[in-house]
Amino acid sequence: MLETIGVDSINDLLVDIPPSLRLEGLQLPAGLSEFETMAQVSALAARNKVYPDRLTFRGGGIYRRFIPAAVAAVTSKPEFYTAYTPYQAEASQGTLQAIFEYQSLIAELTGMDVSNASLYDGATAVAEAAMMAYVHTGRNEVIVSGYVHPEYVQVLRAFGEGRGIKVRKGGEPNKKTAAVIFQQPDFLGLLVDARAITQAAHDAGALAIACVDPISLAILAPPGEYGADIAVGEGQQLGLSPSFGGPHVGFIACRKDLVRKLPGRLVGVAHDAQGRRGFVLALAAREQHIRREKATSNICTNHSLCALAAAVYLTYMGPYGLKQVADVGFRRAHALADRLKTLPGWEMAFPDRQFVNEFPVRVPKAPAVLRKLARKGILGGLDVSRWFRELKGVVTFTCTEVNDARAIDELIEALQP
Amino acid sequence: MLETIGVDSINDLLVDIPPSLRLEGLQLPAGLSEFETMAQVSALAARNKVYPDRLTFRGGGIYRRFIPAAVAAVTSKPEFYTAYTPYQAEASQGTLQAIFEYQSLIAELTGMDVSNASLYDGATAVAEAAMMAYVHTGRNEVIVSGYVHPEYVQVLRAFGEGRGIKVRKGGEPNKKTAAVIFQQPDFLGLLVDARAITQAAHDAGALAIACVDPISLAILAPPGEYGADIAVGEGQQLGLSPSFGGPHVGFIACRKDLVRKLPGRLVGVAHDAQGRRGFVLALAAREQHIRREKATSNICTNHSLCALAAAVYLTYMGPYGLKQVADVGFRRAHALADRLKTLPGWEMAFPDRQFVNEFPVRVPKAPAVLRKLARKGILGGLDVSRWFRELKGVVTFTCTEVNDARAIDELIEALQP
Amino acid sequence: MTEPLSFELSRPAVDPPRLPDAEVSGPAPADVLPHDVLRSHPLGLPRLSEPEIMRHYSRLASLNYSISENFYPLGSCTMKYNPVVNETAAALPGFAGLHPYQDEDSIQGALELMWRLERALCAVVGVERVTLQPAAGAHGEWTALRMIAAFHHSRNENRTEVLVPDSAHGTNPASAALSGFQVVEVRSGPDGRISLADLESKLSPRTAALMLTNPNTLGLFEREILDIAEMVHATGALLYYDGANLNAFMGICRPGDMGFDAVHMNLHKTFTTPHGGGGPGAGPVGVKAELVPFLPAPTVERTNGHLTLDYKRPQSIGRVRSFYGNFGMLVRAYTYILAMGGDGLSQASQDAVLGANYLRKLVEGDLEMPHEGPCMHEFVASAHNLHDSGVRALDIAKALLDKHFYAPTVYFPLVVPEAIMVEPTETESKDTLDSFAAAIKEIVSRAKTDPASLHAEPTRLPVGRLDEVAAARRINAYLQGTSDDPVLRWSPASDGAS
Amino acid sequence: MTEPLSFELSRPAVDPPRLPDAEVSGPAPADVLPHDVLRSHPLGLPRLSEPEIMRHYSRLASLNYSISENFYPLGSCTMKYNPVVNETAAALPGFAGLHPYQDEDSIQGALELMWRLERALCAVVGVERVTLQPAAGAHGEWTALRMIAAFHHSRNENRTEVLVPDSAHGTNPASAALSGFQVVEVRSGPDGRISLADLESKLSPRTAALMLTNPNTLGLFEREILDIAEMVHATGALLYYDGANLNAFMGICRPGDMGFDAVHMNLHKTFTTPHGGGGPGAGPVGVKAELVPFLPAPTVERTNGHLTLDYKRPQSIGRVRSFYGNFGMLVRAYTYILAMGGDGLSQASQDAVLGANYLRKLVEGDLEMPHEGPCMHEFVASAHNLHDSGVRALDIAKALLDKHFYAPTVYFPLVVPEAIMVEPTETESKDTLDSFAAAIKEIVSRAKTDPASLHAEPTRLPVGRLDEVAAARRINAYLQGTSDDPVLRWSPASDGAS
Ligand SMILES: Cc1ncc(COP(=O)(O)O)c(C=O)c1O
Ligand SMILES: Cc1ncc(COP(=O)(O)O)c(C=O)c1O
Repeated sequence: MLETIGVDSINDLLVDIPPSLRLEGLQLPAGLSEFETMAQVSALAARNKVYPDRLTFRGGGIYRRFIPAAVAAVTSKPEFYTAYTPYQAEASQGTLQAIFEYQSLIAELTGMDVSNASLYDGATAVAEAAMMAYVHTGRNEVIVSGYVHPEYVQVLRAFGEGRGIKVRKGGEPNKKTAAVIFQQPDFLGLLVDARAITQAAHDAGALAIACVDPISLAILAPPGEYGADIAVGEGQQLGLSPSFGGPHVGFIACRKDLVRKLPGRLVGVAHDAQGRRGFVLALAAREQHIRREKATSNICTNHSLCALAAAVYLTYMGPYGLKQVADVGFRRAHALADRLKTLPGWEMAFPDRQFVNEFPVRVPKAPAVLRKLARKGILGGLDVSRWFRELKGVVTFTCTEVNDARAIDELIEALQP
Repeated sequence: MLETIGVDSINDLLVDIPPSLRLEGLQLPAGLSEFETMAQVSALAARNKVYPDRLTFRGGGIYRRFIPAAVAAVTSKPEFYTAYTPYQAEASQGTLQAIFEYQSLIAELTGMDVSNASLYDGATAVAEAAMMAYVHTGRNEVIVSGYVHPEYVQVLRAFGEGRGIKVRKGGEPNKKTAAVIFQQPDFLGLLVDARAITQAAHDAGALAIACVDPISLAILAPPGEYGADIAVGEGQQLGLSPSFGGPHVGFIACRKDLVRKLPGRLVGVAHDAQGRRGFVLALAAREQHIRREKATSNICTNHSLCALAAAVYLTYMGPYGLKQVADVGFRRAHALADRLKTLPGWEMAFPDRQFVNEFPVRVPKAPAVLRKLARKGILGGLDVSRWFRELKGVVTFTCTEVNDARAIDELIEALQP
Repeated sequence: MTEPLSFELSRPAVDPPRLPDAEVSGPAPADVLPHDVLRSHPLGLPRLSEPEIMRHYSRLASLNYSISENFYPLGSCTMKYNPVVNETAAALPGFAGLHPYQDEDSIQGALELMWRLERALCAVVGVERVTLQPAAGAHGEWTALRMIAAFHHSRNENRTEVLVPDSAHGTNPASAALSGFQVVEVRSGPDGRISLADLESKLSPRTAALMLTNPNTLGLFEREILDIAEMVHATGALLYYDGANLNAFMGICRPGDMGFDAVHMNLHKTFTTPHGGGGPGAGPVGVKAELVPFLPAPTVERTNGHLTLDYKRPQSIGRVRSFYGNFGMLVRAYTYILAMGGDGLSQASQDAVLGANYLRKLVEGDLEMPHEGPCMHEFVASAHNLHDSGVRALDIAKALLDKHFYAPTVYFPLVVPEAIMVEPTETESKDTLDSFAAAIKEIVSRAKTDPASLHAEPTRLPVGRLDEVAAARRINAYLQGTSDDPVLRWSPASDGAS
Repeated sequence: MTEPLSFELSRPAVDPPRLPDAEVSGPAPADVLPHDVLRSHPLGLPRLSEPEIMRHYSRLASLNYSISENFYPLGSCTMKYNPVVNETAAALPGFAGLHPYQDEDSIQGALELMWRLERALCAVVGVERVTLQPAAGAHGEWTALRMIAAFHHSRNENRTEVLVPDSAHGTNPASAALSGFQVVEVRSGPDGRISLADLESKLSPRTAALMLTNPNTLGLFEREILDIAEMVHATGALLYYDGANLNAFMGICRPGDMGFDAVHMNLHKTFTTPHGGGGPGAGPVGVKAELVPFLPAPTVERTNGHLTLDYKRPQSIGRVRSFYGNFGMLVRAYTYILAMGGDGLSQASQDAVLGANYLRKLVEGDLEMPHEGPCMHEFVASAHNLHDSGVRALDIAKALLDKHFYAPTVYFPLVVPEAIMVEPTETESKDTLDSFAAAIKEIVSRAKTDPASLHAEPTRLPVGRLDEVAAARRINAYLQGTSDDPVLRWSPASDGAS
């Protein structure tokens, strides 16, 4: 090859690099065989403790759920996972149609008009939605109402700072308010009055941004039903393993009139000269590669493969399967709550509030209790006082279809003094 | 659908079944969700103790080897693993070509003219080879020379009984002998004089059947080089996990003039009307579906997918990779032998014999020693006295590229009194 | 697009894969082994990089049809959907990493699975015990016949014949012959069932067994099975069940109740272990009490929850396979049975029968139906009605390939001329059956208007109809020494065998 | 063959999947929740059986091109082979099953991996620390710019402008704008490098940073990088490195040594984490010492072998993503780095440069080369020479698809008319490059003889050229309320959106 190029060595191709910059090589160990590589990586994996699904009662944004084997069987197809963003539509119909189906599924689930192709995670989805509201309303304050996931709020703040968007915790919307952001169920698992919050936002001329748990939407009114303008959320529960927090997928869907402000990819229907249906990247004029500094967002690579997983998951479940999964979590969490509150000194932190499958309990000596559970191989609830000083001793527990009745018994037994 | 058929119920389609035979259902538990199914199956898996690769020094026909991730990436493609035997050649070129490549690789490795498409395992491969010799020579005695895998010999006996073939252990071939069967290296790991055995068989007008370790053939003279007539063996080491003994793959390859007596599938080159090359099942007139009771064997479903794994493995390794793997096992086994024989009371069982990467040691209180290793998480050698009374206290140890130098140190440490 | 062989893609410039070093100071082979023990010919394996290997096999994969992408109505093969969870289960490290010669207390989970699978299979077919050793259906047949031989032998009876219907699968006579029996063929009657008169005339004190599948390979239930069993047993012979067609009646009836003494099952058919392009499968054999002493060793026994491998079986026919059978396939089948449950398996068979009868109805106007229905889980049609057009069953098969359907089994069973044997299975939807029927209709109508176009098919696949006759001629030339091209393997001489 | 949508394949007859029962006596939602909190519209998800789902997605998969099957010379995207072992590593239960809110002592392996990956990335790019939080390149750019803003702010400097070359990727100006900066464009000179004169004129006390990639998007090394760095630093601004092109010079030189203060890396380009059809990726950002205080929290710290998450970072810009980034992608990248080692990474870059120059040489007779070589890991050609034939870069792209090659990046960078940006990567063989060059040659020669045929391509794919303009018109109609067909999603109204 060097001969064809007409040079003697690779160095002749590197002539533009100032000699003072040239290295002798990298300060890294020499390469390993695949066997040795896996041995090292496996040794690291073995230094983590993974709790069994059924004995995991901790949520806080990442949940253990049954993942059908079909999901990995699809996402592990090299044709999907080793393709690039579908720039050449005709050679990328597999990815494009899968995203189109994902968009349709998310729109259906949230009751909104249009979903985008995916965002990085729930946190950046909240931030992007706030950005949309900022641009749409021309106002630069967003209100975070109630217990929204603290890390989402942190990301929102970081995003907001760049654009000069103020993030206010609580309070009534007013004419400076671009949007009111709330989480349903909230970070503690409690239901908020989504209708009232939405109404109040609209009354102030602000948008209502609902951050929702996708599985709960098989039970709860979706944002579209109570008039929210933008629905966002974290899609991890839709067929993705916890994986220490990522990669998962942020979803965002909105009303028709906000579509031009949506961040990221959008796939739409198109046809060829013979009238055959196909799918293409659509409304690209919103995006960075066309609009550059005027784009709605800077996002380029997003989370397609995770969106594919979510699409397979939702298609596997279908309407009745998703309802079943949501119902089972609901029933089990309520049964668990009933038993936990009978433990000496334990009480529901917000006894008047409703919940779906995660709920806050006030626990005497919470850190010690959780350590004790860990020793018994149980990943107990999440101590939320870490983020909220006012919630000292409050621990949220979650149940899904993976926590069978015996697992609940085991938890209760392990908690006996 | 019932309406189209013109019946009222499924029962109307079952009218030919005598009513006395009809069941109310099966005496089996009701079905489970995929999640519960996996929970139960995983619980069973968890009741097995799996020793780490590196601390497994037991062989005896099943070996721990490095399996490139590429192997499973290929064999887990549904296009391969959910296809049937390639009856319709034009729609099965993937499988057919892969088998053709496998046949070519095995022929190359063994130095024989032609390999078949696969057999069930090493044991049935030995038995099928004996059957070929019986038909070819018209003689009904086979000699098993030296330490051939005892389970292979058992299977050979069971096969032989049907056809009236006598299996003799040891002794000189004579004019009743259809074949002399030997294993190289033998069951204990020792090298036999393959040339001399082959010569003696030929001198008596018998065939020489060599049962070989495929990886050793990167080092050792292959059967084709010393004139064996049929080469057989177990292909587990070519990219297949131990899996409690199966499924793996038996290979069989032979000289040109025996090809018509080969059992099982054979793939050959063919062309279409446009001259394009393709692959088809060939010489089917040997097989049961054409020849019925006159077939060379009854085999139908064989071990295609395992043959595919072996093909990917051998292609991944290439000539130098396979040599490297064989060399590493050789060096480590010799280093281990040198250290084991210095342990008090330990000695090489056959100090004058050569070996490749498995070798027999005489071990004081062998069962107790092996139990002690097991307690320390090490799968020590194989106590072969279970099969051979004369080998009381003899344990075979094996090393491959998975047993790194530190693992060998750990073994030696664990053996200190 | 066809794909070059790996040997043709090989490039000397490719580096070998990175592999561990010896790390120890042991000698190299050439240091200690005598020269004549060492390989002298260079090892001619291809040299490809990992990316090239993956692309090569990806392209090969794309040349296949499979149940994961295509309707695969291969009669007698039960190509039903293979649930992906089976694969997840078999890959669990607790199974995949298990050495067969570990101590018993470290393999309790594996033995328990085998024991439970054995119990479940006993319940499905109605037998006393099951051996899980045989690796495939044919292997199971042979194993069962060896047991039957041992049984007669133990009673000092010299029975040398095995009766096999003319509609039987080729493995049946082959297995019988391999087991040392003479094969005597029994004819089918005009209704597609075994002729009782012919059976009567063939039964004798020499008869060791009758091998039968039910429903038979025509997809028809042997209505007189109870009479047949009585006749066979009356002569002192045993009745053997070829379980390839078990998918027809799980939960509906059981071979054991019909009088069968030995039964093989194809886990790769009825119990959804994947076919792998021609295996591996698993062919367990179930037996009634009288055959239990002859089961291959070891069996799995369970006492007080502790599982053991029992090698002490003095009357055993011995061992039919190394280790304990195709354990990985046993895991898959057990996973399937757990997920389906008794209810699911019964439903599966009912749906299989429903689908077959539905499809039969849809195509009965297009193809000849040599036997009256209803059928069970499959049916055999005939292209004999197209004889005048010159269109044969093979042409229909190839034309179906062009329509993205795999072809039914053709020319089997041998008792039906131009046989087209269709087994849709329960995992196909009505839509799929409808579109398959529509394809048949189109092809049959084309047989009448444009038969030549059918002889030319397939045209949409990577290769057209391959000339097996010419291939056989070239193989002959090689075997007879008149050509250097081995045809059955790549060789540099044949320049890519092209 | 196109494939119906899952919604169109939906059948009401399909049973829902078997799922666990509640097993406990907790109340149902409707028992306790007020009516208006409950969903009232039925959930319109499709209903397919598992076999149907698997077939559907198998068929969709077969409509894609991917690096696993096709040469994918997408400039700027570094579509190199993704080793399968990466996937095995990320799927290890010890990683995949880990909850992000477990106690620190139960996640030491994960933190250790992150720590080691950070050290390795520091070594490759020459920086002090790296944050692994950003989920992609653009996210990393924005994260870095937030840090740069915080840096200037901490020094009480009010710097409002970010300079971006006209050849920059669209994410650069977008990220700058999102971070609150004004974007000022810097022009490229005739040699394809940034114009120092123009840079000089744009630099000012308002300048917060210059964003640069090197080699730039034309594949050319910015020869005067040391001067540029000096100029930028002299005004008090910082230098930002867009690491999309890092594959050009691992082990050859380092952005840190060139004077870059912040660097993002695309693990999904340089470090072989798969692209997933558009993500997930990972966009870690490395910084020099002066920016370390501003890194997102938490960072991973290691003391005496014990690893902790450090949240106490008072000057931190905060958090840019939930949890700790795309951990699964970090596992893959770390696995790759371990396997390659320092030697392997250096070799990779050298091979990438070699391949790009070789391919450039092969096609330089067919396409215009707007800039002189040598190039680094990619090159930008132009189809401008075909202008008279009416053939455009897009036509060449589509014609390549018909030849089973994915197309290069076209119309980027914007500074080259009819740009065709080719990045072959080091994992392609010479044979592949040769056949790609032959394809280009054939297409270009056809441009001269039969340009119309090129406008009609692709013709061998499941669909022909799709009309994006008409699609946009239909979307507009929907958004403006003059049509009910949402175009951007399936709806029953649009009857399958067909
Ligand atoms: C009726 C019948 N019997 C026996 C067999 C043999 O089974 P196997 O291929 O598993 O050996 C088959 C399979 O093709 C069959 O269809
Ligand atoms: C030069 C350049 N910069 C930045 C990016 C953005 O990276 P990402 O897509 O990961 O956000 C890309 C990727 O397309 C690129 O090519």
